Formats: sequence, C-alpha cells, structure tokens
Amino acid sequence: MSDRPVLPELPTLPTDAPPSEPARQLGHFRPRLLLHEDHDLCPGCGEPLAIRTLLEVIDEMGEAENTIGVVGIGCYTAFTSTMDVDLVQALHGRAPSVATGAKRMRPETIVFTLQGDGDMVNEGLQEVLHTAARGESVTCVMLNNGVFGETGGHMTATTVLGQRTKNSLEGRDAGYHGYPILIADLLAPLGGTAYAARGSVHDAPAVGRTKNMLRRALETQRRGDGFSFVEILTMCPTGWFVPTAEGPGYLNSVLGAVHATGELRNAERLVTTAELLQAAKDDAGRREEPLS
Amino acid sequence: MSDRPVLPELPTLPTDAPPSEPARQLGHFRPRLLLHEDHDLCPGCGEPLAIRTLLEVIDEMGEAENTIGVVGIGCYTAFTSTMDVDLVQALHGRAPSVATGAKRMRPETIVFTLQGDGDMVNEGLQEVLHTAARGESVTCVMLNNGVFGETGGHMTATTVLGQRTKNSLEGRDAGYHGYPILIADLLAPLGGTAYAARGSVHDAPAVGRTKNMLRRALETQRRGDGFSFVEILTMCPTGWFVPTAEGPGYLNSVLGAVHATGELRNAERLVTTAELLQAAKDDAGRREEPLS
Amino acid sequence: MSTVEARGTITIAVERCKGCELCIPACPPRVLRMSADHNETGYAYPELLPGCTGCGACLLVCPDFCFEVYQYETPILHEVGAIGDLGGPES
Amino acid sequence: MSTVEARGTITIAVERCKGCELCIPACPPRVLRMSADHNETGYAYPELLPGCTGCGACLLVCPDFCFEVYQYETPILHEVGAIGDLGGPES
Amino acid sequence: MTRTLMEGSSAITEAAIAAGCRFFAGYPMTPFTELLESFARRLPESGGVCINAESELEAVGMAWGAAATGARAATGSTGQGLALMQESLSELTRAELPLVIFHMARGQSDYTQATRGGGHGDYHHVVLAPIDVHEAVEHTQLAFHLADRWRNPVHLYGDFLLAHTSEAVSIEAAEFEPLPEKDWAVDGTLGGSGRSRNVNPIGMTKGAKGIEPESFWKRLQAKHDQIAREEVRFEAEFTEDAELLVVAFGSLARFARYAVRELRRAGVRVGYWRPITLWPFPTEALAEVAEGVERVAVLEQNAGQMIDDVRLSVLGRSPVVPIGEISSDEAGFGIGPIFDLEDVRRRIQEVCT
Amino acid sequence: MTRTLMEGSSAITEAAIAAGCRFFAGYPMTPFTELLESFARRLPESGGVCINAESELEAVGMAWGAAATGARAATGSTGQGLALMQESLSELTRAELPLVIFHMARGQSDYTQATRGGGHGDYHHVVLAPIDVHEAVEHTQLAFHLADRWRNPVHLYGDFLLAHTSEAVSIEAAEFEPLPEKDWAVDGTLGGSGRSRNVNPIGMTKGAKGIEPESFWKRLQAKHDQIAREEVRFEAEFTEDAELLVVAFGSLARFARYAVRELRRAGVRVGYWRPITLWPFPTEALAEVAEGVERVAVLEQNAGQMIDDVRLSVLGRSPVVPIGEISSDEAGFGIGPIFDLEDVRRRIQEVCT
Amino acid sequence: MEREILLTGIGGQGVQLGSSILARAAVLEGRQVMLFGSYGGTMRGGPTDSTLVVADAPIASPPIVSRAWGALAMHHAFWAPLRAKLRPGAVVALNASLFEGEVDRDACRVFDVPATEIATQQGSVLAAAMVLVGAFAGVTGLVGVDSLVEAMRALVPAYRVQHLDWNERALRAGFDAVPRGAAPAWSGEEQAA
Amino acid sequence: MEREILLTGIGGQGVQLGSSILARAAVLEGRQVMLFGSYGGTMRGGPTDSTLVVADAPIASPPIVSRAWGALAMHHAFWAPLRAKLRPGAVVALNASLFEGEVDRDACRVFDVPATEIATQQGSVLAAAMVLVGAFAGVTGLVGVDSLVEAMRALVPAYRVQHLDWNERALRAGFDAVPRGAAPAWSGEEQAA
Ligand SMILES: Cc1ncc(C[n+]2csc(CCOP(=O)(O)OP(=O)(O)O)c2C)c(N)n1
Ligand SMILES: Cc1ncc(C[n+]2csc(CCOP(=O)(O)OP(=O)(O)O)c2C)c(N)n1
Ligand code: SF4
Ligand code: SF4
Ligand code: SF4
Ligand code: SF4
Ligand code: SF4
Ligand code: SF4
Ligand SMILES: [Mg+2]
Ligand SMILES: [Mg+2]
Repeated sequence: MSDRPVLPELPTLPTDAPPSEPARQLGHFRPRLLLHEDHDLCPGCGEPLAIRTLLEVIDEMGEAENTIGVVGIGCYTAFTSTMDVDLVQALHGRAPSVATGAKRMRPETIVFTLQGDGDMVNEGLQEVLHTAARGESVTCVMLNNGVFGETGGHMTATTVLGQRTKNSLEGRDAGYHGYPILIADLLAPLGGTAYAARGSVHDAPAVGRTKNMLRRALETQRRGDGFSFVEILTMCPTGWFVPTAEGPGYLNSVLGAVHATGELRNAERLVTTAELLQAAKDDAGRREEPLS
Repeated sequence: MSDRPVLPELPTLPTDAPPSEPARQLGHFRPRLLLHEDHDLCPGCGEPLAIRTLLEVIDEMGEAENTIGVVGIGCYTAFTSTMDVDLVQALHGRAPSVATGAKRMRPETIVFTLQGDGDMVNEGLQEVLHTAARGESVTCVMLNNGVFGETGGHMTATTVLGQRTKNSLEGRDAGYHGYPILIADLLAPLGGTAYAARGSVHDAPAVGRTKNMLRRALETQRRGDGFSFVEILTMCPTGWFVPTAEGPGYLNSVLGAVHATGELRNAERLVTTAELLQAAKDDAGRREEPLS
Repeated sequence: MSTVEARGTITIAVERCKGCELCIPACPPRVLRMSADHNETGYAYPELLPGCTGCGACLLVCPDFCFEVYQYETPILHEVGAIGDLGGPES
Repeated sequence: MSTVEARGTITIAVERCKGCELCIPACPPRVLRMSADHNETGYAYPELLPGCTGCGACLLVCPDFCFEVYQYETPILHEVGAIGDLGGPES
Repeated sequence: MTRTLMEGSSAITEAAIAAGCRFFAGYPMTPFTELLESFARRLPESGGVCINAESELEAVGMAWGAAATGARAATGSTGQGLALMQESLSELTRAELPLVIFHMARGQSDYTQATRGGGHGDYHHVVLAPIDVHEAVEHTQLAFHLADRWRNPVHLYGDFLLAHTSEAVSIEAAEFEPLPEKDWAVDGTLGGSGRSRNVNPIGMTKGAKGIEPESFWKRLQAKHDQIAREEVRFEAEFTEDAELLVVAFGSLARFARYAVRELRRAGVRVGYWRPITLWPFPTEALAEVAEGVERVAVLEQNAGQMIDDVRLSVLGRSPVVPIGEISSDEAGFGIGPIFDLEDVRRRIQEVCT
Repeated sequence: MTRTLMEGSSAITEAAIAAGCRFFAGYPMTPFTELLESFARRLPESGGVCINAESELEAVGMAWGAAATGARAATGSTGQGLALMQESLSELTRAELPLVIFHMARGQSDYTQATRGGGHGDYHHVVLAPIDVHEAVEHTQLAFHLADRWRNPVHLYGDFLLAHTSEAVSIEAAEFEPLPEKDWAVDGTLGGSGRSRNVNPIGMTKGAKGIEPESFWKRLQAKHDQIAREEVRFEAEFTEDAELLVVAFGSLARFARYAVRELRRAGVRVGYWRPITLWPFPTEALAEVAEGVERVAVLEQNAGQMIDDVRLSVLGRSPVVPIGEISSDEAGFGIGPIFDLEDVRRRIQEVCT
Repeated sequence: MEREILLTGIGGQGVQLGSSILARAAVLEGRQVMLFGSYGGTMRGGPTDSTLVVADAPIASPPIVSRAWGALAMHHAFWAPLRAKLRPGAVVALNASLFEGEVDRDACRVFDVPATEIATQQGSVLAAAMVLVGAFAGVTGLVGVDSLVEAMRALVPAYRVQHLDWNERALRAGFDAVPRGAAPAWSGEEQAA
Repeated sequence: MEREILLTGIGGQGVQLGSSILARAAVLEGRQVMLFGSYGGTMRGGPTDSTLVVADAPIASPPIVSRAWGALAMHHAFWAPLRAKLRPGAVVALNASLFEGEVDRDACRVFDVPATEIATQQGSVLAAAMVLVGAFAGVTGLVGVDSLVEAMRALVPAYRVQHLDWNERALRAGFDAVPRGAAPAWSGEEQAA
C-alpha cells in the first residue's frame, strides 16, 4: 500500500470503456507485436515493461517483418509464446551463439536476443563475450534484476553487494559471495562492440530513455556496425523479498547505484560505469548548488 | 640459421663438463621442481621457459611444500608429469573452478592454475572471469601464444589481427574472424581481482620481469588479498608458421604490440593495455629525442 | 465545489490488474488511487480521479498491460470537492 | 694473437638441444654460435667461444634446459685470433 | 534417536553432513534447487563450504578440485544441468575421484542419462535410487562410502517427489568397513620430494613421459567389473511363487510395491522387484527370479529405458512388457498422473492374465 | 565421374557441400579437427559459412541457430566435445531441428555416447556408421536428408581411421525423395502476422499459454518409433548357413569383413553382419539371422558397448560372446593394435569351435 | 490407521506452511507422518497443494494419494480435482470467506470456516490458512492445538517473527470455531486433547 | 593385385607428402588407391608413418595392413615394427644417409638410397623423402616418374611454390639412382614406363 492518504471523497471516473467525447487513442493495452496481454509473471515485475518497449521499437522501426528473436531461459521465457515475431527459444545461456548462427544464415534480418542476468552473466557469460568480440551483427538485450527470478530469487553474478536474495538473505557479502560483474563494462570495450548501454524501467522517464537505447542498438545493427548491447534493469519484488510497490524504488536506489544507467559505448565513444556514476554525482552536486 | 657470419677460426671451448677452475654454479639445467629435463615440446617453444620461471618462483618463495597446481589442456600439459609439485590435471578450460574447489578445502596452500590462451580465453573464458569476480584466492597463470598449439596452430580468441594461424593463413581479419580479446583487461577491473600483469619470455630481461610478476601474484595470494593473474606471452613457432629462430622477434613485435606487457592491476592501481601501449609509445618518443 | 480540467482519460482492464501499485506514483498529476474493492483474483486495482492529462505514464509502467490512454480533442471539466484534497503533484 | 677474458663458463647438454637458436642472440657478449655438426637427433647445437661472462641469459631462454652456468672465482684468459673477428656486442 | 520431520532435500543434506561431506557446489534448477538451498544453509554452519556456482560446469569443476584434495565433496543437478556436466562426469571416473552426484531428475526419463551417461569412453558410475526419504538418508551416506571405497563417482537418483516429501527421520552417522588412506589426494606438501601427486584423468604417472591409455583403461574396466560383482543391491517381495513380476525403481516403485501388496492381499500371484542400484543393475538376481514367472512387467515413467536392462537380464526367459509411459505435470517437473495408486494397480492388473 | 583421391575428412566435406550444407561450426579436437579445417577452407568458397567457434558449446549453439532458419547445418566434435554438447543435443531433438553431427570418435568406445547420449529425457538420434570413405560420402548426404525428413539430429560416427584414410572418390549430389517445405523455419518475415514462428524445445505453441509436456513428448516418442521402423540399415554376408556370426561396425567392420571372407574361402562357416544404423539398431534383422547360428561374436574396440544392443536383439536365442577389447595407440587417438587383420582373424577363429 | 489429508490453495495463501504445521504437530504427538508439497515455479499466485499422511504405524502409502480421508480448501479454484480424490464421508474444512460454488455436502462432511474473516479479526489476513488448520484439528482431533502452536513457532523463520502472534491467535480461533471432535481422526483413546 | 606399401620417418621429414604423391600418381595412372597417414600430435619431431595400398581392382583390404609388399624407411628409429609387417621378399627402399643399424637383407629386397645426400645435391635437404619415393617407383614401377612429378606439383601448397623445383629434381634423381624395375610391382604388360 502506498503511503498516500486515500481520498474517498473524490469522484471515481468510469474507466471501463473508451471515452464518449472525441479523443485520440495514444496507447494500447499491449504493443501490436504481443499476441495477448495475459501472462503469469508476478505483480510488479519489470520484465513485461522491458519486453513491451523492445517490441514497440521493432514495430516503430518497421522491422516487424524482418526480425528474428532468440530468447533465453528465465521468467521472460513465458513471453516466447506471445511475442509476435519469429522466435527461436534457446537453452539457458546459449542465446548469443544461436543468434550468431541465425544471423549468419539470414544476414538481412534484425537478430536480437532476450536474456536475463542469470542467463547471460552466469550460465552464458562466455557466449556473449565471444559474440561481441567476434563483432557479430546482433543485438543482445539483457534484463537485469540481479537474481534468478524463475528459480526463486537466488543470487546471480550481477547481484549487488548488500542485495538480499534467497541465498544471501543478509545481503550479498563481498568476502563470502564475491563481487558483482558489470557486464556492460566487459562488453563495451571489446573490439567488435559498436554500441552498449544500460537502461532501467523503474519509472516512466527511464522507460523512455531505455526505448531510445534499444532504438540506437537496433540501428547500429541495421547499419552493420558491429555488436550491440542493451542492459535493462528490471524489478523483481518476489526475488528480492521486498513489497511489490517498493520494487521501483529498490531497483533504482540499490541496483541502479552500482549498475548505473547510461550509454557506455557508441561507436568510438567509450565510458565506464564508474565514470557514469561520477558524472551523476557531479551532476547531483551541481543541481544541489544554489542556482545563484 | 642466424644471419651472423660463422667464425670458424675461433676456438671452441669445451662445454661437456663442469669447469676445472674454481667456479660458482649459478644455474642448473632445470629448476629443482622439475623431475627431469626431457620433454616433447617443439624446438623454440616458449612454454618451457614460462614453466621454469614459475617453478623457480615457487621454490624461491619457500612454497614448494605448500602448493597445489591445476593444469589445463594444451602443449604445456606434457609438464604435468614432470613438475614436482602436487598437481591436479583439469579438463580443457576448467582449471579455475578446480582451483577454487581445491583452495576452499586447503585454504592454507598456494593454489595456481597453468593454462593456455585456448584453454582460458576460448573454452574456459567464463570460468576465469567468475573466479576473479568471486575474488577467489588463487593465481591463474596463462601462457599466451595466440594459438591452439596442441591441435596444430589454430586461431584462438587472443590471436592478434594479422597473425597467421592454421585457419587464418592470410592473417587474422577483423571482419571475418573478429577481434582479439585482451583477457587481462577483462580481469583487471573486476571487484575480486587484486593483481593482474602481462609478461613475456621473448628474451632474458623479459623473463626476469615476468618472474617478478609471478612473485608479486603469489605474494598477493599469500596475503589473501584476492584473485591474481599473470599472462605470459610465449613463442609458438610451429603454430605461427615462422622459422624457429624468428619466434622471439615475432612474439615481441606482433603479439606484444597488442598484448602489451606490464602490470595492469596492483591492489587499487589499475591501468589498461591501451594505457600501457601509450606509455610505451611516449617512452620511445622520449628516448628518440636527442638527449640535448 | 470546483472543477478540474482533464486533457485525457484512460481505460483500465481491472480484471487483469495484479495490484502492484506501480501506476500510482507514476502518474504525474497523481490522479490514480488504489481501489478499496478487490477484483475477481483478489487484487485491489487503480481508479481514476479527475485530472488525467493523457500523458501515458501509467501505460508505460504497468506490467500487466492494463491501460489504454486517450487525449481529448477538447479538454473536459470534472466537478470535484475542495481542490486541495486532490493531493496532486507536490510542486 | 690476443686474449679474451672469461668471467664465466657453461656446460651444454648437446644431445638434448633441438637447435632452436634462441640462445644465440640472447648471449650478451655473443659468445655462442651454432655448430656445423649435428647431434644424434639431427640438430645443430650451440658452441661456446671465449668470453662468457656467466650472465645466465642462455639458461633463461633455452626451452630445452641445455645450460648450466658458472662464474669463475677468478676470470681466466683465452688466447684467440684477431679480436675483431669475435663479432661481439655491436656497441 | 530423535525423529525430525524433514523434506527429502533437507534429509539428504543432513545425511551428507553426517557422512562428513565438506564441500558442495551447484546451480539452481528444480528439483535440485531445493538441495542446493539446504546445503547452502547448512554446510557452512557445520564447517564445510557450499558455493553457489555460476553454472553447472563450474559447479562440477569446483567439486572436482575439492574431491582431489581428499575432502568428501558433492555436486548435482537435474537433467539439463547434468547433461552439461557429461564431460566432467566421465573424466572424473578416469581421474578416479570419489564424487557424489545428486541426480535430482524431473521424473524417471533420465534413467539412461544416469546409468549410461553421455561422456566418452568406457566408464561406469554407481547409481543408487532410493524409494523414499528414509532410504535416501541411508543411500546418501552409502554413496559417500562407495565413492571413497571405489574412487569412483556415485549418483543418488532422486526426483521432485523425493525432494518435496517430508518424513520423520533420525540421522546418525552410519558405520561402514574401514577405508584405505587417501594417499593420492593433493594437499600441497609433496612438492620437491620427487613423489609429488598428480591427480589426472589420462593415466599419467608422475615422472614418466607419455601415457599408456590402453593399460590404464583396462585397469579401470577391471575395477568396474569388480564393482558390478560386489555392489549389486535390490529389493524383492513375493517373488517365490509369482506369476507376474512387476519391476519398478525409485519413487514409482513405492506405488508399485503398495499396489502389489494390495493385489497379493486380494490373492493375485504377483511379485515385486526393484533394483536399488541402477548401475550395477542386478542382472543375475533378476534373471533368477524371472526364470519362474510367466511375465515381467516394467513400470517406469518414461518411454522405455530401464526395460532394456530388464531385457538384458531376462534374456528371453520370459516375456517382458512395458506397463509405464511418459507422464508429466504441466510444468514438466515429472509429477505425472502415473503417480496414482489406482492407475498403477490398473496397469498391473491389465497384464495379469 | 572423375575420381579424386581424398582424405575421409575432405570427402565428407565435399559430400556435405554437395548435399547443400551451408553452415558449419566447430572447435578443434583430433580427429574432428581435420573436418573443421576442411570445412573452414571449403565452405566459404561455396557460399556457406564456417565459424571457428570458441568452444564446443558455442559451436552447437551456432549450428542450432543456423538450422532454425532452415539452412542445412552441421557441427561435431570428438568424445569430450560431444559430451559438452549433450544438453544441446538432447534439446535439439525436442526442438525438432534437423542437424547433422559429425561424431568423429577416438576409436569405438563412444558407441554408447552416440547411441544413448547423455542428455535428459526420452530422445533418439539417428546414427550412421560408415565402413569406409566411399560409404562416408554416401552417408553424409543421407544424413542431411534424414535430418530434414524427420526433423531430428543425425550423427555420422567416424573415427581417426576414417578421417585419415584417403580413397579415390567421386562426389555428386545424391537423389532422394522430395522433402516437405520447411514452413516452421524462422526467416524473420512473420512478425505481426499473428502466425509468427516459434522454434522451441519445450513444446510451446505460439499464442497458447503454458506448455503440455506430456502430449508433446508422446508425439516425439511416436516419431522415434516410426524412425525405428523405417530407417533401419545393415549389411550381411554369408549369413544363410553360418554357424558363427561376427558382428562389427564402422572401421573395424572392414577388418571383420575381410577376415570373414578369408575364412569363408578357407571353408569356415562364418558369417558377417554389420549395423549401418547404430540407432535404430537393426534388432529384428539381427534376431532373424541369429536364429540359425550357434554363436554370435561381437567385435568392437571397447569394453563392451554394442554388445548390449546385440544381446537385446538376440535375446537369448544363441550365446553372444565378446571378441573385442579396449585397444589404443599411445596418444589415445583410437588406433589400437586391434586394427590388425591377423589379430582379428585370430579372435574370430578362437570362438569358431 | 493412515489418514490422508489434502490441502489446496493459491500460492502465497499459506497452504505449505499450514500443512507443515499439521505434519510437525503430528510428529510431536508421536505419529508417523509423510508430507508432500508441490508448488509450481515461484511466481506468486499459482496453484499450490499439499498431501499429508498421518498414521499410527510406519506408512506404506506413497506420498501422493488417490484417496483422501480429509481436506482443507482455501479457495474454490482447485476444488474439482481435489473432490475427485475424496473418500466417501471425507472431512472437509473450507475457507468460506473465499470459497464460491457448489460443494457436494452429501458425500463429505463439510465444515465451513470463515477463515479469512477470522484471520483478519485476529490480526492479519495472511493467517487465514492457520485458521483453517486450527479448525481441521478441532473437528478431527488429528492433533491438539498446543502441538499446532508449538509446531508453528518452530517453523516460522526468524525474519517473520512478527507473524508469530497472529498465527497463534488464528490457530486457536480456528480450533474453537468448529464443533470439537465432530469427525474424529482416531478411535477413542487415541484422540488428542 | 593389391600392393601394400609402408612409409615411416620422423615428423617433418616429408613422409606424409611422399606417400600422398605416390598415391595420387597411382590414381593418375588409373589404379585403385587407399592411403592412411597417421601423425601424432603436432609437435615437430615425433614418429610419422603412412600405409598405402595400390591395386588394379577395388580394394578389399582395410586401411591398416598386417602384411606389406614394400616399404620406404627414412630413418632407422621405427624400423623394428615396420620390419615385423613385411612379407617375405618385400621391397624396401631406405635412406642410407641416415639409416643406422642392421637390416635383414636376406628376407627382403633392400635398396639403399643415399636420399639425404642426393636431396642436398638437388637443392634441399628437405627433399630427401622425394628421392626415396622416386627410387621406390624406379625399382618397382609402381608408378611412372612423370606421374610422380604431376602429383607432386598438384599437392605442394601455393605458399611452398619455391619447393617445386627441388622436389621434381629429387624425384627424378631418386628414380634414376636405382636399378630400374629390379623388383616389379605389376606383372609384365602393366609395368609403368
Ligand atoms: C542448464 C540449466 N540450468 C539451470 C536452469 C534452471 N533455470 C531456469 S531459469 C533460471 C534463472 C534465470 O535467471 P535470469 O536469466 O536472470 O531470468 P529471471 O528469471 O531473473 O527473469 C535457471 C537457473 C536451466 N533451465 N537450465
Ligand atoms: C573439450 C575439449 N575440446 C578440445 C580439446 C582439444 N584441445 C586440446 S589442447 C587444445 C588447445 C590448447 O590451446 P592452448 O590452451 O592455447 O595451449 P597451447 O597448445 O597453445 O599451449 C585443444 C583445443 C580438448 N582437449 N578438450
Ligand atoms: S520472480 Fe521476479 S522476474 Fe520472475 S516474474 Fe516474479 S517478479 Fe518477475
Ligand atoms: S605447437 Fe607451439 S606451443 Fe606447442 S610445443 Fe610446439 S611451439 Fe610449443
Ligand atoms: S495517462 Fe498520465 S495522467 Fe492519465 S492516469 Fe495515466 S499517468 Fe495519470
Ligand atoms: S500498474 Fe497495472 S497491474 Fe499494477 S496496480 Fe496499476 S494497473 Fe494494476
Ligand atoms: S652465461 Fe651469458 S655470456 Fe655465458 S654463454 Fe650464457 S648468455 Fe653467453
Ligand atoms: S636455446 Fe637450447 S635448444 Fe635452442 S639452440 Fe640453444 S641450446 Fe639448443
Ligand atoms: Mg534475473
Ligand atoms: Mg595457446
């Protein structure tokens, strides 16, 4: 429950039918490239948001009829049967290689992968690194919630220090569990990488920025410039053992404080997450200074 | 054959027995921790040099009776039966995990891996990255010759652009074969890494510098500071299709120009290979300037 | 009594809602609140108060695809109680 | 005739040598040269000319563990031909 | 002897700790996840180490390293994860490392995977298939013992049902005959002695140049032949005068045993026979029993896997008929409709003619 | 028909290209390396793609992706590498992808690996085992055809001997019956149509929520049963009046066949029988032949693997005796002393009583 | 005597905890116990069920039963398959606050328990399953209420210590909300207090 | 008629190339051919050998033979196992420049060829195997020298084009260094020029 006081005296407007007054419809329940809107993911899960955004970008770029997606294994796998693009379901961790094979045989198509942090940074870490170094013209999209959501919220290789998971109930401890891997920092500097960015879906503006990143990544692929990568931070209230409504805040303040959002590579421009964090701090500093 | 003119008129001194004049013996045919000196590796191979150096460091540090080595699969595997330290032979690519298990059960010992570029950066890339991120207190030693020597000189993930290998006879081409991975740059910035360096055995001074790196890495482990890593560039004239005697020159000028030698991480100090290369260039520039 | 201008409106697929409340803070004019009632599956769901701008933020953050968003060709006015109760944007 | 001072000397395991020639350029005073003869396996091997300093460089670079290195307690002198023929360090 | 109510996965964990297990590594996958969680909770408390490995390949590698030091170590997974481990699993056999593998399958369609593996070369693992939580406790301790005794990997084949069933068990360290010293294990101390150890899967001998695979592999074959003679285990009921013999293993055998007992009470001349070791399969024991029956019915929850081992035992002495089938819940966890006493009884009765 | 002298590995490559193979990915390991090298050289020249994958797992993943687009694709390895691929190999079967796997073993001790695999669940791969380079050329083309016909992985089991033997062969595209359209293959064009494709190993149907593993797996079982009926291949000589039947496969069968012919010339009533498909094993054909003989001798270069399939066929009709053994060169490449005609003849004669 | 009891509900309703409490309480009272809990993936909201066998001698039954002596139903969603397994005269406790639709009252002995309502009164809607468990114990005497409370206190994890009191109140309230011993699990002298 | 020929030497001595040339030359002359080359790992200097079967009808023999009609030996190191496989009267060409130790000259027809010396004279020590191949062809008429040269030119890879001339000279010098047709492979009319 949110903290905002309930204001029962305000009139509730009808929302069960389109408006009778002349109005322009801005958005649909679901993106065109989703077959139906029902799914079994948990309340407050961030993954459907990321998937919606990705599908919208493909549609808006006019690539719906020219796209092959390769899906990893995680909670998002539930969408393999409802995303309305040609899809190949890969095994856990193997999506980048599968995408490579598909792209090499269909070089004219847009090929993307949809993976989770467990899928990409645990089971399949070397797949994505080799794919990037090889400069494969595919776009890997990674949903990072810092847990294996599907198996019940266990620690992954991206879980940040202090984060609670099913096997780090007291929070991840560097001495005992090691350090999180900033996958975007590993991928961005590789010779074959042309684009790498990290977005988030913790609020509406973040979703908008993530959408731009996805668009730039797919454009990079369309130009044949090399490998492209977009990481998207997503809520997993179930795996984190936090109340559903606190998911976005936890995502932004806990995961986002380590896996900072921004563009890490765009053609020759290359920055590290550490630099993004520093820049954000400087920014915040500036904003806090009196405008004078 | 070297280009130097043969000078037959000079007297050849006897070298089949120790000198009869009083003399101090400085070095032995083989390090104490090698059971015998025969091996089947090719003429001019750099791997025996690296192995000698590693064994000498262990011995000099007084850790011979407190060390477990884990060996990968490559030409160096031939030494598993002759290195006189307690050893575990791992499968191709798996040494870092095996070392992890051994170290966790024997935390008081020094645990190292001995792997090749094919073993570590191809088959087992994710093993070493996870081991480093976890901050395991082991030292991974990687012999980098930019080829799978053992299978006949095929391209690996570290083969530099332009390098000839059995499946890149015209030289590695970025567009067709992708880019080399600078493994030390991936490992150095990870949270769990405490020491990372890249040495070479292309000449005697380089061997000496490499020895220092190995010592620092093992000392890092002894202090329990975290994961440590030493990459050693080694000649593979067979795999490169270059005349044996040209191995060291080729190593230094072709592989060394990309995988530049130096320390990449020592505790908090962190530099990239690009920075090492720049520094070397600056240095060379300075040296070329007239001394005034 | 006073009036609130609504530049837009929404429809809500109440039965699909899983009550996560992500839409509530996402709405810039704060015109969504959770229902006291539960839907068939047992979840509370959002209700719309007067003042929607048709900005689409709710749609962007709802994981269960519960929203359609409309912008009126001409804004309409809703009669409401004391304006202060709206609890709108903090600004 | 002139003399060359040798501060050290070496032994060479000729039969183990695989003729790679890595020791030749590694020797700072350039007192190693490849033999005209072949060993049992068919490889040429290094021979020592006067002037070894006992520096150990050959040992460090030989992949086949062919060298032992000694430093004399007192340098000894070897008689050689014209000193210019030695082809010693370029300096 | 206090009895505590424990889920199969917890009971196995406690039994492993009682047996001196000091190392565990694994990667989550239902129904192995449950085991991993309980080892992760319990092992550190009892002085051991449990690593949440980043993948199955890394898990088995870590376990390899731990076992090489002589520590009692275990890993495991379910079908897919075990498939990924096949290279390591076959080579561990050649490295002669005593490792315990918790083969927590989704049902019974991994019988072939457990008993044949997909590694290369000639090798065998002992496979124990407990029927319930009590036996799982016993088998877990036995697994560590047999692994050490034979320096060979040993599997415990469980499933979702075993992992999720709670029974009241009491866990105490079991007694076994004494084991030889692990003088082959690396502890780091023998460097420079000329006798340093070399734990390897290729038959290398320290100090000797080259390898001799043929004699090395033949030695392993002889060892496996010996295990096959000495470690056979099975359970039988009502086999003396049975006309129909029902063969089943693991969790499903509990349904078969119950149904056979019921049918016996109803006067039907049916017998029950269960391999406890899936490898070595109790071929001779089954051959003997099969001699006297009219028919052998194989109840397994798959398309027909153990039935080959049954046929290889019966060798035409009597007809062997399958009465099981593929059967799964919607999630694919292996809890199919065949786990139903009435269904099992019907299947048996249908071949009782 | 010009004949060219070609090593087995090159001949296979040319045959694959003639069959329309457009994608290959692999990781070096003797004796698969030889194949990888020749595909790397020849495939790009003929408009295809060959990737020097960074590991076996990545190789099979790439091949998976290529096959999913409908292209004829292949990968392979030897024992260890194929062990690493087991998860993918079993799941490819469920994804119903036509992939050709060059199973270039070090000898014959990977019979079980090829025929049983180590993946999870109920699945089967067709396994062709050519006896020489000529047959390898034929089988390579057949493998691509069968893979497409059944939407199932097909192995070609070769070895060091096959890879390194040169024979003069002529390679032309073989003719086969027409195949159905690959309307299931992804080409990227059906997004937004409501009929977009979904190539997956879990029995998902586009648009439908959830999965129904049981019916999906049963459908696969029915398909495998049909393959087992329709794709059996074997070779037999002198079986009509044989007293002793010699069973062998692959490279070693060439020695057995030669020795049997020699013994026949010497008047010995010995017959020769070879499974060409290791799966489906020609069980019924062998059962028929075994009916009349006094003894069945199994010659294989391992500790006894195919012998189980022979026993499962003969089912006690006549005694089955092993006459092979583990046999290896020092490098472990599988060229053991058993590859010797006199030795093979002696082994046969010893059981000729 | 083997008493098979089925429990069903929606994930998160406390069915697994409830069945564990019943099982552990039975162990405390010296019974033989077997419990099988099956929960789908981890997403909140899926079906969840549990099978419990309590006996006075070693249990021969397998952990999944075809015929049950009793049942606890938190929600009507999964009633049909559960119904199919009940023996004639089975004892059923159902959460009347949520349960909708028909129940075959002739074939079984049904006890309606407004579990969600009672739980809310006792401090938390989350404790509805506790109420039902208490009620089932009350009606059948399968175990005593003190054993239930002891079992519950042992099972609730440390980070949920704030639940202990609600849960105890809910167990006791459920125990008291039904006609005590109306459908006894054990014959005469064995009946729990 | 099936003629089995064994070739052995040390890796890098040109044994594999030599046997390929013999085999390809035989194909050029319309023969049936089977060739099996086995080389250990890739390290320079290991043993290497090769088995060639040339026939005038489809070959029944497997690729590894127990009994050979002829042999080419580049070095004495691997003579013993080779010797064990020779049929009585087998034709053996050996590199007399390197070969040391005893050869059983009664049992086989041995031709000593100073192959390394001849090769050095013809331009490169690397071509010693070519000399021996030429000599074997000369003695046996297994194939003609022009076929050898044609086969060699087709087999030497492009980046080794500088070897072509030495090799040709070495083949021809070997062919001429032995008594022509002293141990014929084929009966009368089939004999190659
Ligand atoms: C080889 C293999 N190992 C383990 C699993 C079990 N498994 C399924 S999903 C999953 C975690 C997925 O995590 P992530 O990719 O982060 O996705 P999320 O569920 O968090 O969305 C695991 C470990 C599997 N399917 N395959
Ligand atoms: C799983 C597996 N795949 C392939 C091989 C074959 N193999 C043996 S050594 C080797 C290459 C080793 O390369 P590297 O580690 O660089 O060592 P080098 O030989 O160059 O010293 C390969 C691919 C193997 N042994 N195991
Ligand atoms: S477990 Fe996490 S990632 Fe999975 S559906 Fe639930 S909230 Fe989403
Ligand atoms: S192939 Fe290369 S790495 Fe291997 S022994 Fe020869 S030179 Fe050394
Ligand atoms: S469209 Fe904008 S203003 Fe209207 S309800 Fe949604 S978020 Fe609020
Ligand atoms: S975001 Fe969607 S699912 Fe969540 S409360 Fe709002 S409408 Fe319901
Ligand atoms: S010790 Fe030094 S000076 Fe003497 S031979 Fe060796 S390298 Fe040359
Ligand atoms: S470095 Fe060693 S092996 Fe090489 S030539 Fe010199 S002595 Fe011989
Ligand atoms: Mg995740
Ligand atoms: Mg290498």
